[in-house]
Amino acid sequence: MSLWEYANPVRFIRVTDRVLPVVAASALGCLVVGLVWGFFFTPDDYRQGSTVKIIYLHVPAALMAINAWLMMLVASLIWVVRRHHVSALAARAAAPVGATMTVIALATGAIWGQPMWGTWWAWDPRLTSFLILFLFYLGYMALWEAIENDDSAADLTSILCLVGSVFALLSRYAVNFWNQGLHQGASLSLDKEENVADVFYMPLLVCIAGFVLLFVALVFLRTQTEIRARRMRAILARERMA
Amino acid sequence: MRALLWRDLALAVRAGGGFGLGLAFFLIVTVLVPFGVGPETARLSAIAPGILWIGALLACLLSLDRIFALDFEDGTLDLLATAPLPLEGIVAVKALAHWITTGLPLVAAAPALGIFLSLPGPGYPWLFLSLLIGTPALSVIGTFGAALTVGLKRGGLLLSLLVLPLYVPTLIFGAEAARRGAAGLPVETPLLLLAGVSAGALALLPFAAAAVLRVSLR
Amino acid sequence: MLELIDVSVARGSVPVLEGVSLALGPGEALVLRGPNGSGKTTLLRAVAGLQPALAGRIGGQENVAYAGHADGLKASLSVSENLRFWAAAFGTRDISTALVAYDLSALEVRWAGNLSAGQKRRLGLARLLVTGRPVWVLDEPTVSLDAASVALFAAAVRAHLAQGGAALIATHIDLGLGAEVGVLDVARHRARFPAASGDEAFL
Amino acid sequence: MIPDLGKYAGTVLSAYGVSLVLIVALVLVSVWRARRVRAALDEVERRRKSA
Repeated sequence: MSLWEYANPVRFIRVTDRVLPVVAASALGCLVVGLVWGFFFTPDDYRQGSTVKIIYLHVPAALMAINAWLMMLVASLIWVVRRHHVSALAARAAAPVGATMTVIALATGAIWGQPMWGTWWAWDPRLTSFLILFLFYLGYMALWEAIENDDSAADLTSILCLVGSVFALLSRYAVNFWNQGLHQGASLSLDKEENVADVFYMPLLVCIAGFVLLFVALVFLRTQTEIRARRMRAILARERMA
Repeated sequence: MRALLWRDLALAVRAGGGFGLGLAFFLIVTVLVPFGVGPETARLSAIAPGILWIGALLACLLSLDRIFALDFEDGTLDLLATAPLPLEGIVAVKALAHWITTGLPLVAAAPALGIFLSLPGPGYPWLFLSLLIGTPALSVIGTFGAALTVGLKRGGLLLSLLVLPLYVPTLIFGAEAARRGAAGLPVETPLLLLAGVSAGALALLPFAAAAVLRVSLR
Repeated sequence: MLELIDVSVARGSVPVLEGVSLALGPGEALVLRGPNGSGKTTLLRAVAGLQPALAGRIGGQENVAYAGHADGLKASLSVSENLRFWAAAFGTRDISTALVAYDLSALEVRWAGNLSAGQKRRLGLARLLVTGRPVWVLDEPTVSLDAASVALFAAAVRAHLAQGGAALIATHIDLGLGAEVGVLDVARHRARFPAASGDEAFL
Repeated sequence: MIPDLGKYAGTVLSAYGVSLVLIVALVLVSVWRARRVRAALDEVERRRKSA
């Protein structure tokens, strides 16, 4: 109850403890509403039949897979510049969530692709990019696990995240160059003309909101866990020295 | 700096330096491919550029952990870090030494190995050129990965996991250039993009690797 | 030439020493003492600039020539090649003085891998002479040296001090450097229980 | 109750199944680890206070 009381990790835990139930509940609410709406109350697409219902999982998961990496990039930058411990731990906490989202996007994509394109997997630029993104997540998490000293791990993973982002972007263009694909264009864009039809649009937005809230809730919870684990390691290390 | 380069080169070619291991590995991988995919000339010549690029990439990967690990174990890295040389320069020289001892022999050997895989005639110069442009990027990206994993237990496997995704753009542009060259198509675009990747990696990654090395040493 | 003001150092995020202040001028030497694990190596690494100090200021880092537990020798290079490399890395040329001072002239063409442990250590210490740096920071320099070699080392340190150099040495044995050499017992600077550290925010 | 999914029923249901299983597993693992770490830290804190 001394330094700990005033240090930032404590404030983070105190604030998120208050916010977490609200975020988690609204995430659950949005997901249930969006998925039920999408699954039961939207028509089939005239070309894709009922498979269009997969969009309510596929698109939000794919969005979060990328946004999770962007969040890690921002958090890594904050750690490198401001050396804010919570930031480094939040990046660590977000990585498994992002990796899971990538797997969901890939799995639903494969399941969707099978009847539509007649194949589970094609080396289409988008699919390939997500596979590469998944490899980046794996490397990032493995590096965190491998380094014993927490501050060194934060430094090294941050730099990996920065360099990795550049190379991930580069890979995206390289893959585009390498193979023009089967995948349809962006499902969502500001240009309304190109969007998916309105009947699918509203439940999709609700699902995206649900995935975003789910991500936030999970990152809050996991960051709390990382802070506590770090505090425990610090105390135990101190006891061993004493 | 020059002394460091000479020393690294001398260490690589002397007993126990591991010079030539990468080359032997490249040879064996190339020779194994026909056993895996069958001996038909048409099939082999279609995949030859890609196989040669992947073989070179793996051979390069094989020797990455030696870049810093040996110097770390015997304390040389600590002493180098206290020397009046910028760590960025040390990293760049290490990458250059790795390229001269590993990348350059691979570049030279690749056309010869192309014969085994029935690489089409017009492909040889482009394969050579794309490897010549691309392998420096492989070395410097690998040096960054080696700096990340220096001093870690089981660093070798982790190193592969970290470096291979970073190799994707280089591999795509390099193999694409070689493939288009072998098919008699224009190769300017992929070659230019490959050169861009190499130049960018050479310009920026030594700084990242030096930053990483400072953290790893403390 | 070397000045530490209120320096704290940590090993693996756990602070081990705090409030260390010292100053070395030309011709001065200081011996660090303290039990194993008390933080001597950590302090010396911080002085050499290999790890950041938690707090305090270290001045004169650019004057430091550091010698740790490992000698940084390459087994497949000869004695003179090893020395010449370090001379080049520190921007000097002459290695003959160092070879003579540590009685290595006869071994000049021998591969470092074929030297005995004591001979390797002597070669590692000879490296200090080719750096041309005035402040020697030495971590247990006499490990695996026999009595004659210790005498060589002590003579080299005395000569270095006489030429206006300085030395900060962590050692357990008496080097016979004379009465004017100060002794700093690091045990008195041991970090108190809740102190500032890398994990400060978490404690 | 279940809408008519036509010939793609298996496809749609397996996509939902896989995704929900993954999400639920991620949530459960996160919550389980949060509880475990929290309990362990409380234990350490108590020991520290009593010592």
